Amino acid sequence: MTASINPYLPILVAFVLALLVAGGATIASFLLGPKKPNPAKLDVYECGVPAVGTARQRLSVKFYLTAILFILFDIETVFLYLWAVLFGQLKWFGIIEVALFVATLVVGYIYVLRRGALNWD
Amino acid sequence: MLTLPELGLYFSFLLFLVGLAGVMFRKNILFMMLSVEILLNAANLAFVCASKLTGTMDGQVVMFFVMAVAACEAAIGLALIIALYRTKASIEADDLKALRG
Amino acid sequence: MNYQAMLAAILLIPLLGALLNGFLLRSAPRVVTVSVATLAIFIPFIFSCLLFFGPVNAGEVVRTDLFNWISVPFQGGHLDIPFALTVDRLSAILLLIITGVGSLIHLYAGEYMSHEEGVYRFFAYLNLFVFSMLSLVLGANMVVTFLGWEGVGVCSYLLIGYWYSDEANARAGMKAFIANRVGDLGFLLAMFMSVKLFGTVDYSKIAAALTNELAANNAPMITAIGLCLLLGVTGKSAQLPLYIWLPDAMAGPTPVSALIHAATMVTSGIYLMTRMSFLLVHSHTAMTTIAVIGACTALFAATIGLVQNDIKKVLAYSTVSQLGFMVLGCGVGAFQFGVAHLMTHAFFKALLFLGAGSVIHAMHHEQDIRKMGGLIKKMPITGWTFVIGTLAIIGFPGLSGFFSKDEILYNAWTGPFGHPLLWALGAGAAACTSFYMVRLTYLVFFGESRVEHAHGHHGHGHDHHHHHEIHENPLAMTLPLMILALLSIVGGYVSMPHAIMHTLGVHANENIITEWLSPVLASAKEVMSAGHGEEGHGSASLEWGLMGASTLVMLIMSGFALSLYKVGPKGGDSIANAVGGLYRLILDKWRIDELYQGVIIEPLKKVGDAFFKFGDRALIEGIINEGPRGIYLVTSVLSDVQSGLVRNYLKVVFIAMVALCAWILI
Amino acid sequence: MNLSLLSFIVMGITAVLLSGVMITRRWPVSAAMVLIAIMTLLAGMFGLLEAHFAAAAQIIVYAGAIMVVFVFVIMLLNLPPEELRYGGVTVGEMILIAVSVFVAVGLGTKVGQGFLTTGLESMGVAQGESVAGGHHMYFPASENVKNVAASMFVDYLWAFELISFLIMAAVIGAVVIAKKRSAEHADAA
Amino acid sequence: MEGSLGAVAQFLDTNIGLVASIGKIALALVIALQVAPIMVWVERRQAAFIQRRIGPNRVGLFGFRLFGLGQPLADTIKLLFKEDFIPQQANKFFYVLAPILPAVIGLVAIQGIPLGKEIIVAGHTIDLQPVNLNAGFLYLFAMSALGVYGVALAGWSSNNKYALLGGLRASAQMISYEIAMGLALLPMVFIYGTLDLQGMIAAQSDSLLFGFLPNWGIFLSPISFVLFVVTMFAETNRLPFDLAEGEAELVAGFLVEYGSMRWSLFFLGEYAMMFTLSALTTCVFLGGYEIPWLPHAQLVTLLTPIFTAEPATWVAAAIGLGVLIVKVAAFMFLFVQARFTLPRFRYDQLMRVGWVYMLPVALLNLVVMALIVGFLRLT
Repeated sequence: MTASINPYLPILVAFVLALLVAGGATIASFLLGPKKPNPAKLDVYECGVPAVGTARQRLSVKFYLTAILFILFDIETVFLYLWAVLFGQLKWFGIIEVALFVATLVVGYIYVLRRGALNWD
Repeated sequence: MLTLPELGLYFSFLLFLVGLAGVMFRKNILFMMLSVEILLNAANLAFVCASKLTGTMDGQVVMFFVMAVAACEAAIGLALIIALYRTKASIEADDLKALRG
Repeated sequence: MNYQAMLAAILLIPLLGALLNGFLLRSAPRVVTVSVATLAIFIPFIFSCLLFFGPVNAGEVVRTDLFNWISVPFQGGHLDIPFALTVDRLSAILLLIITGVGSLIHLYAGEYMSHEEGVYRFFAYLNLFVFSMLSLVLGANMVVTFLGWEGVGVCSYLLIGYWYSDEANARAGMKAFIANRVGDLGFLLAMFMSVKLFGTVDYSKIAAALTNELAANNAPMITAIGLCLLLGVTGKSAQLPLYIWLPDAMAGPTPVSALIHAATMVTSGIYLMTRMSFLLVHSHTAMTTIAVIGACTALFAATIGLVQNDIKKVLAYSTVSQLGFMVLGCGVGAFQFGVAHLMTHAFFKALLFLGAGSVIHAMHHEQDIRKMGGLIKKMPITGWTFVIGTLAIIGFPGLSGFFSKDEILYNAWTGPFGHPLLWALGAGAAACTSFYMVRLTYLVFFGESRVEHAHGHHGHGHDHHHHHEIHENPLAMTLPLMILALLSIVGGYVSMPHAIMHTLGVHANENIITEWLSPVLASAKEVMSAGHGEEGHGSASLEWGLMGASTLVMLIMSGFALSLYKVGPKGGDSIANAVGGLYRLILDKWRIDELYQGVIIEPLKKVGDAFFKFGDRALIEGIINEGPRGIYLVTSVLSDVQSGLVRNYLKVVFIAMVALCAWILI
Repeated sequence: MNLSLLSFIVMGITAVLLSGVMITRRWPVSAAMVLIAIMTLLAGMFGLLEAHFAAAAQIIVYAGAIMVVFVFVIMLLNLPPEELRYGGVTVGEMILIAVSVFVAVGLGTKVGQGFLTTGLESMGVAQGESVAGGHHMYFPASENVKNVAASMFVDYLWAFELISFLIMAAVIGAVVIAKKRSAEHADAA
Repeated sequence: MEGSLGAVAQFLDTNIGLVASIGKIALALVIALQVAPIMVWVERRQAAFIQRRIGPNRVGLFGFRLFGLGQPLADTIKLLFKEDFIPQQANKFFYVLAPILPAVIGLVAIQGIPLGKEIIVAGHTIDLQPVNLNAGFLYLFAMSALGVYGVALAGWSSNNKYALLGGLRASAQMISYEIAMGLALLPMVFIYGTLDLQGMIAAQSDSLLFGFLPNWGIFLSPISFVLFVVTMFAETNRLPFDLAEGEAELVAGFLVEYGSMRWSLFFLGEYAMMFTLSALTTCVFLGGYEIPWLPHAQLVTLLTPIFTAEPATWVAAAIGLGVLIVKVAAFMFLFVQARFTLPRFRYDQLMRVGWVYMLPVALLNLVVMALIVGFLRLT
């Protein structure tokens, strides 16, 4: 007899336990540690010199472009996983189908590459 | 009798309502887009519930398509937000009515 | 072997070649472009041979349905038009011609175009043309054929205007396109009428549906379909009155003239008539009209050819004239000899054009025969193959043209729709053909050299050989010539006349082409023999007699031409002066272009002007200028709805959703 | 009431409440984080509905990819917290809200009676009848991933191929829009 | 007394699934929690050996030095008693939340690893994978995908330029390599035909390749293995991909404003993730808990005469766990070795490697493997 429970239940249990561990460590450190704050300690760390300007400034758009490409290829990967589990049943039909799918995305990828969106310099 | 898919459909209705309220009452495009994500998630939940309700895979497959569309929407929408913020230094929806009739 | 797949491959490989050359290999070296293009025709040629000697030879009809193309509800049922390909004995012949002659011409063109920049465009068009031509020939229904029919028109337009920077070339392309459109209208109408009458456009289904009874009950409709098809044929196959585009089409590169405007595209009309023969023979009117138009075109074009001085123009009018022969053959009910002549003509006319191209290439784009002469010493292969081509086209006994032309002429007299008058017209055309072809050959290749050595610097500044020594072209150009010459010699034996067959002791009922095409033409034969009691009213003696007559005429006219032009191109001046007015009329091509200009184009322009004045200016601009005021009134109300605020738009979504759910509740 | 139904209800209610929290946040980062939590909860709900692959994809794609882009954009633009304007609700909007609350309550009671399940049966919608038609599931119900794959790659073949074009267009579009004037802003990093 | 014992037995019998599951989770948690301190010590010792130093070797237990194995314990105690302050400019809530996220995710992710095949207790067969979903190891990917937020949030909430840039760089790097990671494992999915790690391990042990090699994924698709190991380094922000926290350029990246226990929670998460991904590699490419040339079933049959039926499965499971840990330890060694051997990439090089080399290579590998497997299996 196989002991069966809902497969998602262990995740919940693990989550609660992990939260206990991580939260417990945080709280324990909060309770156990000394409390001697001073302005220099609480100030922004900027290699010892007084902080110049704020951290709230706009950053390069390249991070965004990277993230964009990431979601689109992530979607692709997820679709491909679907195909991979059914590789044996879909046979060459599936391979061709996926080849077309990937080829289309490669076109987009080549465009991005040519456009220099991935050049971090 | 209370069943999971039916309850799920109801939750998806509620989520949709809240999301729609978010899109309607927030003035910031970023928040509007986040609310749109709620709408899409509500739709996904409805699809998965329908899939369970009818015992077919159609709902789940369509859910993947919705997901892909959502990804594209987020990509283009956020690109627009960045472009807008650059040119107008504002992403308030009310400032953008160039298409006013 | 999977013949269905092979059939699809035959069609698709040239398309692939066109796409490769057109999109991917734009910057590839010339060698790659040419090899891809040639292979894209040669591989289908191999497949065609396999099909030809395999299932087609065994009498099978190979058919493949690629996908369902058009599906519409029609007359209570469904009109399904699949993208279906089929190859039977008729299309197999054309298949071999298109791919076989096509590969030779591709090979030749690779060399011929060696001085051009960006030839990928040329070869992409050429491959696309072959694709279109193949879908014309292989289509199992009229719609697929029409696709090819339009496709070859487009490719022809693109290739005529290949050197589009020259306005004359662009105009020639447009002229061809417009003349073809008129013909295509006929084809379209024929297609619509057959859908109406038979509920299908599939050839085999039409053939099955067309019973004698149906034909008798719908005689006007059948005649109308036949005449509309004829209109299509006159457009594509350059018959009276739409032939005018073909001579101008010689503006394109010579390989194009050889492939499209001599060997393949212009013969598609013959193919179509043969394909629809089972229908045409039901209408006496249509058949007679076809025969008369064919005979008149043959003679008419031949007369123009007599006086032309441009080597390609002569060949162009010769093509029109030979096409007239084929149409005549079809019109008198001898479809198989129309096809036979199509085949032999494809060989020798391609040979002649390629030979002419070889000369033009060697002469650095000089086309005037008055500036040539004596070239046979410098270009022996080109010269002698050209001579063989000439002998074939004028019907020298034993060569291919002799057999196919004589069979057509014999049937023009004796065939089911034949008449001695038609024979007379044809014989006259043959006589003219002998004259102008011998004139052409002699002036170009024999006699004194009239080549001007001074002319050589236009357009070839980058060439570093300063004296333009005329010499034989490389093997890539002469090899096709030799192969075609061989085919021009032996190609005619498929239609060997009865009389000769009996003399030679060949004991077959029919000659090869008749035997080969008998499955295709069976129903047409049946109708014709039913309508006329006995098939043909000829005899061996009549056949011998006609043969002798045409040979005699040929010899006389050739001799006449030789004697006249022995002294050079001025040899014909005495006769020209004697009939002054007529000469100038013929030289101006019977002033048909001017006639069209005056009778059709100018009035059309006037109508256009009128439409512009009253339609565009008054009506449309009036609406445009006045309309907005009304629209403005409406929109000023509506625009308040469109606030430009996403929020307000979303409220509509909100209301709709809540309403939907409320509806579920109730 | 079994454990999965209970957890489903708890997750659903939490998700709805969190979505309410989300739309009233002032900081975009907070809103995004709450949204990630909502998506994770939804993934759990998918799991309980036995849509295992959907659950995994929900986390991988939505929570792990789409939201990353949101977070990136929020951090890139470093938007200040937004002042909420609650005064903007008009009478019409009040009516809308009232109606929707009414409808929501009404639907809730109906769902409590299980009207959909019985309704579907009475409408004659058979279990396991694919909308796209043709394809029959040939894997046991426990093989959720294979079933989804079979449906997608057989029934929804064209949609699948079209999605690739959509994604390609989105890639190109996003790069074009976002990178347009980056030459002038290259020093912003 | 006997009645209450019977009640406990009854409860255990009916809820064996729940109890066993909690037991498995606890086991995995213990392993994950041990990894971080031990690895810190290993890194320091190994670094010392590489650099010809001695390293921490003093702290021992009860007067025994044990090569300084007491060091981790001392470190933990030190960290616990350090001052725990929140910089005033920081966003308090997210500043506190940020380190908890990676730790929790790391500890939850490790539950997806099969620690052994199965044990039989009182007639109940217990699968030794704490979380065994239908979607298989996509669970691990999902968890790894969520790992980005801890880093990004830490960077953002610290409200420090270095931290923000470091956090964004680290998250951009993680997502960039996630694609190649997913694509690298795709061929393995269609080679084994399953997403289930237990199934993959079974497929690797049931036959021999060419008659003598274990049928491991590393031999079936070596390029996938190389790709995966490289992306694994990048995913966990380890050298040579650690420039998000590069000391020279960004002081310590997103960690700059963190100290005491919060700081160590990041490392707890990082090491747990390292362990998880190493174990995933082991399961997919190196046969998991299986001893090469000795499938689990055979091992159990070998052990049965010695230990009788049920305990034999326990012993076999313990051996399997040991084998798994040995294989993972080899990877951990590789991690540390790489850290002190390879120089760090420049950021543009790093992104370039990810997008311009890894991704196309992964796609190409996918195509080639699809064709090879297609020809071998489908023709």
